[in-house]
Amino acid sequence: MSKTNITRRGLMKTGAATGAGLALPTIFTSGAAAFTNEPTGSSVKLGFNVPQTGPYAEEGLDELRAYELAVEHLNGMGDGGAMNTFSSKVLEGNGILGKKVEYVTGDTQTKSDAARASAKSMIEKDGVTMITGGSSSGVAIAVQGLAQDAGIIFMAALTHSNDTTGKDRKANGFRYFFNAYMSGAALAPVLKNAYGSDRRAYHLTADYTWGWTQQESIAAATEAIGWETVNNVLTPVGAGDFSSYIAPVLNSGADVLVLNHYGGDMVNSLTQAIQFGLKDKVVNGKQFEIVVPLYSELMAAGAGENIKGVYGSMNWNWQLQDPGTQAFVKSFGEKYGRPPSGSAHTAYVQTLLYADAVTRAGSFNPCAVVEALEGFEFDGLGIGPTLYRAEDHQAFKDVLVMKGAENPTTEYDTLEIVEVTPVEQVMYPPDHPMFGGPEASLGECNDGA
Amino acid sequence: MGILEVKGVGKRFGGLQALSDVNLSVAENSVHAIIGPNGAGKSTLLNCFVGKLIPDTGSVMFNGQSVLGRKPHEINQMGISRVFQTPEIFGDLTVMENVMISCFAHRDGAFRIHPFETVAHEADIIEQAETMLSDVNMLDKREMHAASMSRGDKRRLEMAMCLAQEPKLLLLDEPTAGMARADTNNTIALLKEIKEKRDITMAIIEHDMHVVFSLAERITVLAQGTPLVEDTPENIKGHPKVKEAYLGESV
Amino acid sequence: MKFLGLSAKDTRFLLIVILLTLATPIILQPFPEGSGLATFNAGYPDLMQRFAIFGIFAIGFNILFGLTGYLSFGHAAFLGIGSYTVVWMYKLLDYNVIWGLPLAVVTSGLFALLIGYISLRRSGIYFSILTLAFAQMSYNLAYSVLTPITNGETGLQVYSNDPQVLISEGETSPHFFGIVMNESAKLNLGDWQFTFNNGYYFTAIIAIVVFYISLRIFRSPFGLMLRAIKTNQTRLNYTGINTRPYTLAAFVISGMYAGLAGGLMAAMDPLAGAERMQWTASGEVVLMTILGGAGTLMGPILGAGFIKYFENIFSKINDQVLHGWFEWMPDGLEDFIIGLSHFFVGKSWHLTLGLLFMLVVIFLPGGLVEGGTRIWHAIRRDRKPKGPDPEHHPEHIPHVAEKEEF
Amino acid sequence: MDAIILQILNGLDKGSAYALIALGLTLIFGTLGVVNFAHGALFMIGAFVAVSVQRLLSLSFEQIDSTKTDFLGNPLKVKVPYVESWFGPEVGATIIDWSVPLAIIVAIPVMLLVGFVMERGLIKHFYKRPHADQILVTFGLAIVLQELVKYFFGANPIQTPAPDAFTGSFDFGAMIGFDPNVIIYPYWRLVYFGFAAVVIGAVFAFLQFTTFGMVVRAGMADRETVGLLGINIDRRFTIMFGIAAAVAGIAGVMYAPILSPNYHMGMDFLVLSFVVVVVGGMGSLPGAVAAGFLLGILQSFASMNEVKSVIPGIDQVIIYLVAIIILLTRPRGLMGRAGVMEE
Repeated sequence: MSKTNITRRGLMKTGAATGAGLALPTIFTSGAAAFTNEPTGSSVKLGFNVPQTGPYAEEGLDELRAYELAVEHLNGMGDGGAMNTFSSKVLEGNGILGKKVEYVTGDTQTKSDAARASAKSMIEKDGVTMITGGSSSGVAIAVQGLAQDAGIIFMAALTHSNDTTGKDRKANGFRYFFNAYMSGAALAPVLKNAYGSDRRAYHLTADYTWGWTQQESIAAATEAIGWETVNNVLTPVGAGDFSSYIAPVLNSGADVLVLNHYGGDMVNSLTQAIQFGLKDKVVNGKQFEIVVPLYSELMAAGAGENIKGVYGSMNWNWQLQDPGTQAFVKSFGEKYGRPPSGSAHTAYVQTLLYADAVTRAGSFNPCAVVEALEGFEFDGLGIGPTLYRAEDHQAFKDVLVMKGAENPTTEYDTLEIVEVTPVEQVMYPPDHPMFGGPEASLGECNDGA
Repeated sequence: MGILEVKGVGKRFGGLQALSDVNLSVAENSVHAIIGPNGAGKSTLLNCFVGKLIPDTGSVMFNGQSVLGRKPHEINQMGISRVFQTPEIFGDLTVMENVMISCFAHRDGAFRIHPFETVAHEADIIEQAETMLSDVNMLDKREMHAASMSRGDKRRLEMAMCLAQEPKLLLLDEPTAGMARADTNNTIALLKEIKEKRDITMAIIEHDMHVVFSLAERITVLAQGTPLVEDTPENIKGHPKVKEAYLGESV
Repeated sequence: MKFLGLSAKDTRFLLIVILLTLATPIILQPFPEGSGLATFNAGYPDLMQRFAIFGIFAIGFNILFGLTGYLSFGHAAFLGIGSYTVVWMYKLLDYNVIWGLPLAVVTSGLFALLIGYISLRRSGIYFSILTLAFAQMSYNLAYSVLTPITNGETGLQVYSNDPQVLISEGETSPHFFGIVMNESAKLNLGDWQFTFNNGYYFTAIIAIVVFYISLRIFRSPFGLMLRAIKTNQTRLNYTGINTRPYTLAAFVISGMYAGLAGGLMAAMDPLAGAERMQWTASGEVVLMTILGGAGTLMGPILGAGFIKYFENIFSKINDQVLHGWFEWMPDGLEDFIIGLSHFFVGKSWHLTLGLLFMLVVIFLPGGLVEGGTRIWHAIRRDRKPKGPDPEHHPEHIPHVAEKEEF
Repeated sequence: MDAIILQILNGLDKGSAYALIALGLTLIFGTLGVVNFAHGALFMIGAFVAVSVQRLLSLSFEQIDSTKTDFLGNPLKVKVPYVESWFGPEVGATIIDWSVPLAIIVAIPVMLLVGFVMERGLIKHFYKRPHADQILVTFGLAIVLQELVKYFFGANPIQTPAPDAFTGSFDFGAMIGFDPNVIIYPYWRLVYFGFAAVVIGAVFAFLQFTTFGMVVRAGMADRETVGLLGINIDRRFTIMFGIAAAVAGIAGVMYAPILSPNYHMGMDFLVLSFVVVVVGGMGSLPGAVAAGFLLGILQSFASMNEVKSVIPGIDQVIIYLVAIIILLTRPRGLMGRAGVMEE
């Protein structure tokens, strides 16, 4: 604080003096709370900040389902789900550190402003110790910054941009979801096997930070296997009709189209590319192919038949066969009658991981939680052994390469797992140039005291 | 030399020659009426005086200065006020506010930003506006909402607004159009009173011969965009050409 | 009782507004903590700040739209410009808001001058679309091409490698000469907890000042001219008034209010997102003004509070909260009520807002203030049936949709 | 050259959509004097009529297939659409496949009805109200409509494919002498363009050659006079509202295969269609159509790499830039009448 700063205590005195006729100074909260929103009662509140309106509302809804399930499991209701398979065994189903878990929800509207407003209300009004959620990188980064300033923990859910744990990484923020670099690293070898190393790729990229980082990552990874990047065209977000961007692709000499789009944009650009008959064409003597680097179940449902045979990557999928996945899918499926999406999985896991870290640390103090999570290695929550790297708070684990199924039997298995890319292949140094280089730093953990 | 000198004015709308070679001189402190059958070009001519239309040919001089090419508010600031056929007032404001706007426009000119003065503290303006309202016998209606008044009252208000600017020339576009006989007579009386009280020139476009002959000192008869004759009321009454073109049908 | 050049009635009005504003942290916290209805409490810093900030935005917008009738659909652009200016000052100088806020007013004023000068060449819907076009261009560019200046989707924020040439030790968040915006004092009275936040009071004092300015503008000859523009531009032109500079002045003033509001947003929370320039944000202030009552002094502020309240409170009502309220009911009925509530709260809060827009405009034409006044008069008339109406309230005059002009 | 032809084709298609929405909007404005912010929602409802028809035709019963298991390990329930069991798998599949064109037949009466209900129930009470009130109430209605759709259909875009016969594209370039694969154009977009041309033509013919249309046009020009003639203009205006709703609705139905319907697509189109209407000139039908195509084609040109590399981001702002330039050079848009909505 600067020298002229009025200290918290000083301010309270002033406040008390003005209100002296009405109240005694003692009724003001003592500044004694050790950290922001220290839970003092018999319960602890978590904030689930997801999009409930706007284009990603469906993702938000599925995340919310998973959060509610996680709270149930933490409080000892239900079958415990993946808590039973989790390698760390400190969670006992009695809440967190014996405090019952309660939660508040908010609507991010997929806008940084609204997300920050909602998160602030959770911190200021409801007194949460941790916020989780998000379905866009801009929102995740904005809320992560807020959590850092306010002194609470942010467990990011769906955010794929390199920046979240790259140049915008924060000590109080953790990301379980994979990122654009990992997508590229996982996809490239599979693409090489499937389409050969002599390919010319044309990128259509959503014109904002996530799109750019993904395009950069995919281009770098595919160029490393010998592909040539013919062109990269930036498309406006929410363009709706992509025809004028798709039409020139064939004439450019490219034989692969990479769609760096997400959500509705991806559904539309893929559908329209198929309508233009791109996949039926033969260019340079090769079958024309389309790649969608980042997949989600909801996008796959939106794109319907068009995703058949199209490669992409995912953080997790319910079709995995490990015990953690099976336990989670079983309890989610029994509660909601449908398999969970990848974002639901991240939401669930992040909540358990936070509860576990608090329990191991024996404190809700954010700095203690950060310490407990940094370098934490665990297993049993789906997709195998995972490391929360201390340098950038990114989780490292295997990455799934997916493909649109040719003959899906239900609406839920429209994507099939082609390969589980081992974690070594998607590793990168924390000071990688795509992640802010050596300048990027987590800063100090902030407990708000 | 009249206060308003119109020379050789012509105006064309597409295929229609609305005005051609109009010459007119309105003497200072006189009441000059312009009459003519429907479509004779009376309103077009008036619009050429106030800056709403720019004639294709000719000149319009007011007080020795050309008005052509000037915007309506500039011409108004030169000293020409206009009363419309349908009263144009500020319907959402009170009667008093209507008149005060004119007083401000007269005192402060076309634009002056004065956000930190208070209307209620402008004693001079208030006094002036009240005088104007009492001149038209509307002081008792000062707080009324202008749009809710009768048409006759709206007309009187509009006159008060025009007079508040102390114009040299008052243009009246059919001031009694659509009025009942009694209202018409009141308006005539009001105009006479105004004329008596101050030095003002009036140019009236009118359909109602009763009004014209009660007020006008000189009359110009317009037919098919050209002045037919210009003379005193007495002479106009008996003029054969006028009878043929106009009076025969309506009087 | 008169002061600052106001009439006795206005002074009373201003004093009430000041009192309400200062007591907001108490008024908005009517329910005890932990009770089921605590969800409806709005007395936490972020929302109170938003009430004040959007109040300022709407007050300014009202000077343009409420007085002159010119409906701008692009005022969010100035909000964004104000925010970006303030965050840039954080990045370049330090976290003291004293550098950014005045500059935010100036830059948004300059942009308003430029955009207003061009847009005011047209009137009616053509003017609206021109302002919309400018704002949408600003938004689209800020979101993508101008990312080096605006940090695009993420929003402009301070990074540790920013110059911050004036920064002093330990300065980590916005402050006004050491009064740190996000610090609060809390007062516990029984089960009630009241939060007195520095940022809120900073915004509230500015809001009172700009409200006073708007009151003065309403009562000034300038304000009278602006109202005259709304009711009859033709007459005004023939009364010797050049309307363009008046509308431009109103446009610039309201743009500066918007810039101030945007600057304050960044002063409360040092991040400026591009979405605050989007057409929906411009539309929001239009809705606030109309909902509260365009052209009335208090209306826009009420409208702003109304919309922000729904956005922040209703969106947070989830199943857990609903169960808390209705658990005393028999199971079947509880499920039914909760199922029904899903239409209106939580993820469906937009629906409630939409319905309320419709209800207000259908049953309270002229907005909340007009409606409230009418109800008030109806009650008073009941009490003393023969008492004359002391303030004249005009009946509604239908707009003339088409007015022929050459 | 080839690139320009290509973008003109794409522009025509975008333009068709803009023109169809703008046509209804300007029709409502011209006849009723109402600023309808719910018009985008009508387009959206049309698209969801297509979704509903597809869903209805695909209504299924469940058959247990014990050879397979679902995600929880239970025997798999396979869904069999009723139409497939009634008419046999092939005919049934064809019916489902043709659900979008079939939806047109459903959409016309549904949208007419929606239009009538909206006009009689709500809009008619706002004829004499200020435009601000009209904006607020129709905006509120738009929100309510889209939230209801979201409640029942979810927020995710829903795939609504065109019939198999129209999927894929044809090589337009090869037909007119260019190299193959240079100018390709999807069949469905050709269908859409043709459809738009027919609808626009029909609306104009209806207004031009029927007595009903003449009265409406007279009403657009001077409502009071027509009212004085003793003609019941109100009933005709109700019908016009229905027609405008139907035009927006079937535009939405046919657009569903191009743009997978989602609940907020109406809002996305709303702003754009207002820009189109105003650039065309408030209340001018030919203006709206001309502006729709003009903006569609210019937007396509601005999306070309050659253009974007010179002026980055031009494709994001071109529509607004053109709108500003047109409104500054032509005060009332391309074909607007004086005095309309200028107060």
